[in-house]
Amino acid sequence: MNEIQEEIIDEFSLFGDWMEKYEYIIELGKTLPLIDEQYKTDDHLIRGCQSRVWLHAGLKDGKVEFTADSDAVITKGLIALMIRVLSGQKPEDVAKADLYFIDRIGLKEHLSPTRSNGLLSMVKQMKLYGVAFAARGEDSDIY
Amino acid sequence: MNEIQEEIIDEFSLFGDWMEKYEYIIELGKTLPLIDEQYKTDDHLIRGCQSRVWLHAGLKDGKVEFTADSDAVITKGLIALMIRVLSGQKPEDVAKADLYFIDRIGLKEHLSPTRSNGLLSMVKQMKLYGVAFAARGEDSDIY
Amino acid sequence: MTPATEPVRPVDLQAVRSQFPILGRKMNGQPLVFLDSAASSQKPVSVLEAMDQYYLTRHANVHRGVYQLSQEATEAFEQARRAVQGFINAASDREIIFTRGATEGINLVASSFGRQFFKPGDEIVLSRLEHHSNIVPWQLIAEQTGAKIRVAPINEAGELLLDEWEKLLNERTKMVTIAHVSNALGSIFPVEELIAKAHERDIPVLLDGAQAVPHLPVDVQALDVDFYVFSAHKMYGPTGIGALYGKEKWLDAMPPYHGGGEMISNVTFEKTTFNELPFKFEAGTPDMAGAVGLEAAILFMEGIGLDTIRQHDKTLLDYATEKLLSVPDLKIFGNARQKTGAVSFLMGNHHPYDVGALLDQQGIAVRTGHHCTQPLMDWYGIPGTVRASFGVYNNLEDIDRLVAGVERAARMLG
Amino acid sequence: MTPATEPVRPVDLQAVRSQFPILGRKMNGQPLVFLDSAASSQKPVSVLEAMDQYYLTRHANVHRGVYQLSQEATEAFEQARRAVQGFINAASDREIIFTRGATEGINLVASSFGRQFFKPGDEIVLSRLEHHSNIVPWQLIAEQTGAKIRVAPINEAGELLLDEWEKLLNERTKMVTIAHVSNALGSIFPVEELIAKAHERDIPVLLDGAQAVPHLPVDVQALDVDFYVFSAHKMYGPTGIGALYGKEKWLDAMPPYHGGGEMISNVTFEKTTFNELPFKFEAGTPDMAGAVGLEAAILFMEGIGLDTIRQHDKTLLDYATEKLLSVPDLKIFGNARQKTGAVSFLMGNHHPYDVGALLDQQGIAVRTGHHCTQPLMDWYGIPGTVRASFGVYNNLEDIDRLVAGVERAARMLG
Ligand SMILES: Cc1ncc(COP(=O)(O)O)c(C=O)c1O
Ligand SMILES: Cc1ncc(COP(=O)(O)O)c(C=O)c1O
Repeated sequence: MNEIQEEIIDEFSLFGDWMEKYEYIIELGKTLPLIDEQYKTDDHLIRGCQSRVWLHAGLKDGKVEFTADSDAVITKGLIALMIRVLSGQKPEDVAKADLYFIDRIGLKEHLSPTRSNGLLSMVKQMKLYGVAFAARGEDSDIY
Repeated sequence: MNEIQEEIIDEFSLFGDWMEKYEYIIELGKTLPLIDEQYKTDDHLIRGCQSRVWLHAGLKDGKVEFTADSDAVITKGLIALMIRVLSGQKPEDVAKADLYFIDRIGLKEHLSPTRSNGLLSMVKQMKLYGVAFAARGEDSDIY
Repeated sequence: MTPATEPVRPVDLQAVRSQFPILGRKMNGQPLVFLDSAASSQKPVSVLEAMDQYYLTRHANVHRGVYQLSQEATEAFEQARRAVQGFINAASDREIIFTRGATEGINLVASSFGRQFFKPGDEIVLSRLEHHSNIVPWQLIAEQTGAKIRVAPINEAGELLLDEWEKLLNERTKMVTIAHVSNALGSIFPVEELIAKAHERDIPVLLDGAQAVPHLPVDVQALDVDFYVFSAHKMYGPTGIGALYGKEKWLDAMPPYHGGGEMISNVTFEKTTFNELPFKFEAGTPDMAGAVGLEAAILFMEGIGLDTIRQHDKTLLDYATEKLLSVPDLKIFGNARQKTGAVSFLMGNHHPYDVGALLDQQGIAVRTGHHCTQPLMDWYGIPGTVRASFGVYNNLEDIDRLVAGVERAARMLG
Repeated sequence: MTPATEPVRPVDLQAVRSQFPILGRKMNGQPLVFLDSAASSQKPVSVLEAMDQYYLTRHANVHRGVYQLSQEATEAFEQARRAVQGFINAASDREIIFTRGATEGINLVASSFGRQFFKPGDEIVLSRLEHHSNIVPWQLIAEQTGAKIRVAPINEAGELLLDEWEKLLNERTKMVTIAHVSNALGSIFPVEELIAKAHERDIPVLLDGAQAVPHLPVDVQALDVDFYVFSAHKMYGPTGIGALYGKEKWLDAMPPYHGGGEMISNVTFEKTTFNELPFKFEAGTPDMAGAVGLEAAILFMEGIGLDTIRQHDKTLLDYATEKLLSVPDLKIFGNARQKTGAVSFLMGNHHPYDVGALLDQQGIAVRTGHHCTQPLMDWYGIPGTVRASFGVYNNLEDIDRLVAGVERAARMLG
């Protein structure tokens, strides 16, 4: 998982200014593995004050798979980054993941509890899924 | 009435420091024309936060006469001064009295609305009696 | 609000801005453009100095001290009350209650007036564009008393539909509670007319003046309004303080709100009697320094001149409206004929959060989201807007930066 | 409160006093002796600087801004909350609600807890020496819910009669609400024991810590107390702010108090849902600067050391007690074995107002009157007392001046 984080950090180190960085994030938003429409319900909603985020998790071949969506593009891009790091990992690894890349690519502020974009709650939720799958230990959907 | 005020101002001008002034006020407290015990009821009570003041007014030969009491000695002294100025005056004069002597003898702070000793309310009450007697125009007790 | 007969003196922007050192900050490498004064304004140095001065020379607990310092503190506090009285032209300082802000003022009236006067089936009339602070307190008391909330509709422009509104008034209406100025759209409501119509039916009116006092001269006696609330922090004053104006006859008839020190006359376990106005509604040690800061804010505004402030706001608003409308695909929400203080918009189909985040990267501080007016946003069918709002320290360059920033954001979002 | 094992560092009085320029004032021609900190303490310069610094560099409205400045303000505000959490060792910052002060904290609990849990015939147990702020809010909610107030007796020394108190507890008791430290007498109540006894019967306990936090280290988890309230302005912090601690399980179970911005999750006219803790109880724009000031006050106290503060207070109290008792005809009210912060007395038969006024002439600021504890004064059969109370800036000379002043007043009053 840390390889992926290093990869992302490398990618972002190429950007000269904030504009390029955000243009990339906006692009990434378009690559987000979208949540199946049937799951886009209040049950899957992580309510932030500003932008809404839907998240779904499943376990396949012992690896966690996330899909998601948001009504804000920048949020989508950030989720895409998070999913790139956490999807396809073992539940235990998701549960105890240290997402240091966020800080290193200069986007820490988006994960601050004072930013009400729902991202922090989403990371928490992703880790909770990791914990839950680790406890169950068989392929399944949660929620 | 202003003659009495000037008299008091003269008296107070003799004092060298606050101590002599307050000693005199405390002495004056003992000369206060005391309210008749029967009037020392809640009806005659002017409630200040700190010391209680009872006040009674009557009209005799066209002049207002005040009697009063308080549980604090300094308050009593100050009332004695007020009564010395206002008792024996015509109702109209009481009603529109300008008690400038208080300021001149350096006791203005005791009449401030921020001093909750009930003195300011008492002065208001005395003037109200003046107004009431002036309206009625015959000898009587009010309250 | 009467048009000035002689030309209004313009703001000396350099002098004013020098009172706000925070405006010199850089944000994300760019000079800060602060366009969120409707949420909370910045504070001039004079306000901070007044509070420091109070603490450094005159602080003690108020109202019951026999000693000099306590008397000076009380005098400072009561002088601040008289300053508020003068600012909104109340008849008496007994009608000025210090609160934490507009929200607490509305809660106080809703709870105290409501518990006294609302019966099951009674109605409270408000409008669709109220701030949550002027909705939720009434929902809470309605639930407790069985009263009901009736919502007056607005038109697309953000104006109250006067005829529809009037139809809501009837013998069950016990309170009309309405924004003087909308925080989300900037609309100024025709409050003189609303109050007159409500009074024809003996219905009291509360005006939520949170967004009005920073921009408009307010005269509660001329308005004949029953209750008026506002917050200091939106009018260059400190956080944590505001005022409630109430007509003496109402305040006298209302039961106390909080219990505690200051608000009592006599306490026994059998029976407690309450102090007179305004103290009856000010339980506990008040925020003396905050009151002094509010007074300083009033002096700051009066020093510039309320007409000048009004005129400057109009200049900014007109300029911003014109410039923003020239941006393709930009839609302004709220086109009332009478507006002040703020302009709300959406850029194409982009989420306001995206636009706000990209403006932030350019050093431009705007508010995005529902602005605590969810029912209004639901009605427009949008998640929220981007809102730029103005203080007396903003200049035309700030607007230019905003417009350029929005255009850039739009290009990036594609 | 555990006896220090190693010697406690004494206060560096010169350094401390230099933080309080107001102590250099003259009153009625005499250098000020300030002995009314229990009513409201003076503020160190560091507290004022922290607030100014907040306004000059970090102010914006909190919690909902996407932009940098709003985030910094939110961080400042939430950091202050964590400072309060640390100060009283709460388990979580979700359990810290900012209020205007102790009075508002008690009103919040009385109203919100009471409306949820009190039924006719239920009982609230408090003591005879409570401050009005811990009596009247309960009277108001008792009237609304049909609950009853039971008053625990004290002895002449100002100590709670534990056996009598315990007899008041029964299955109808829904709340024990009691001072941690008495403001009128200085008694420290045996709160560990009280809480343990109440919890044996599953009764929650609120402690009014207004007079405790300036003097004693408080650990809400060690106490296992259910609610704890205090005011910043009595512990070297600004006016207008304080905190309520509540166990999460209670705060979760209680309905919201005020309605407005910040405290909601979703608003429609049909149904409003509320935000999570602590925001559920913080309607409207909070007093960010006040919170920052409270944090600075905590840092000020911790900088000196809570043990040092406690020790210094003990020195002052012991010295004052000894000296005052040497004055003929002087009677001290409140001789509890455990005391802190204040000494209350009467000089012969003289009215406290007379003594206070003559002390004021000598530059000595003390409080006179009922100290918002009328039921206690009624029980003693006195109109009030003269109370000298201490801050960390007081020195033994202040006490000497007090005693000399009282003697002089006594001579004058004859
Ligand atoms: C024991 C006690 N409780 C409550 C209060 C009320 O505090 P405040 O007025 O700051 O709300 C005080 C202060 O006067 C007090 O001494
Ligand atoms: C129209 C309106 N009413 C009420 C409020 C609430 O003000 P405060 O949060 O200062 O109590 C606001 C501010 O957000 C507002 O804009």
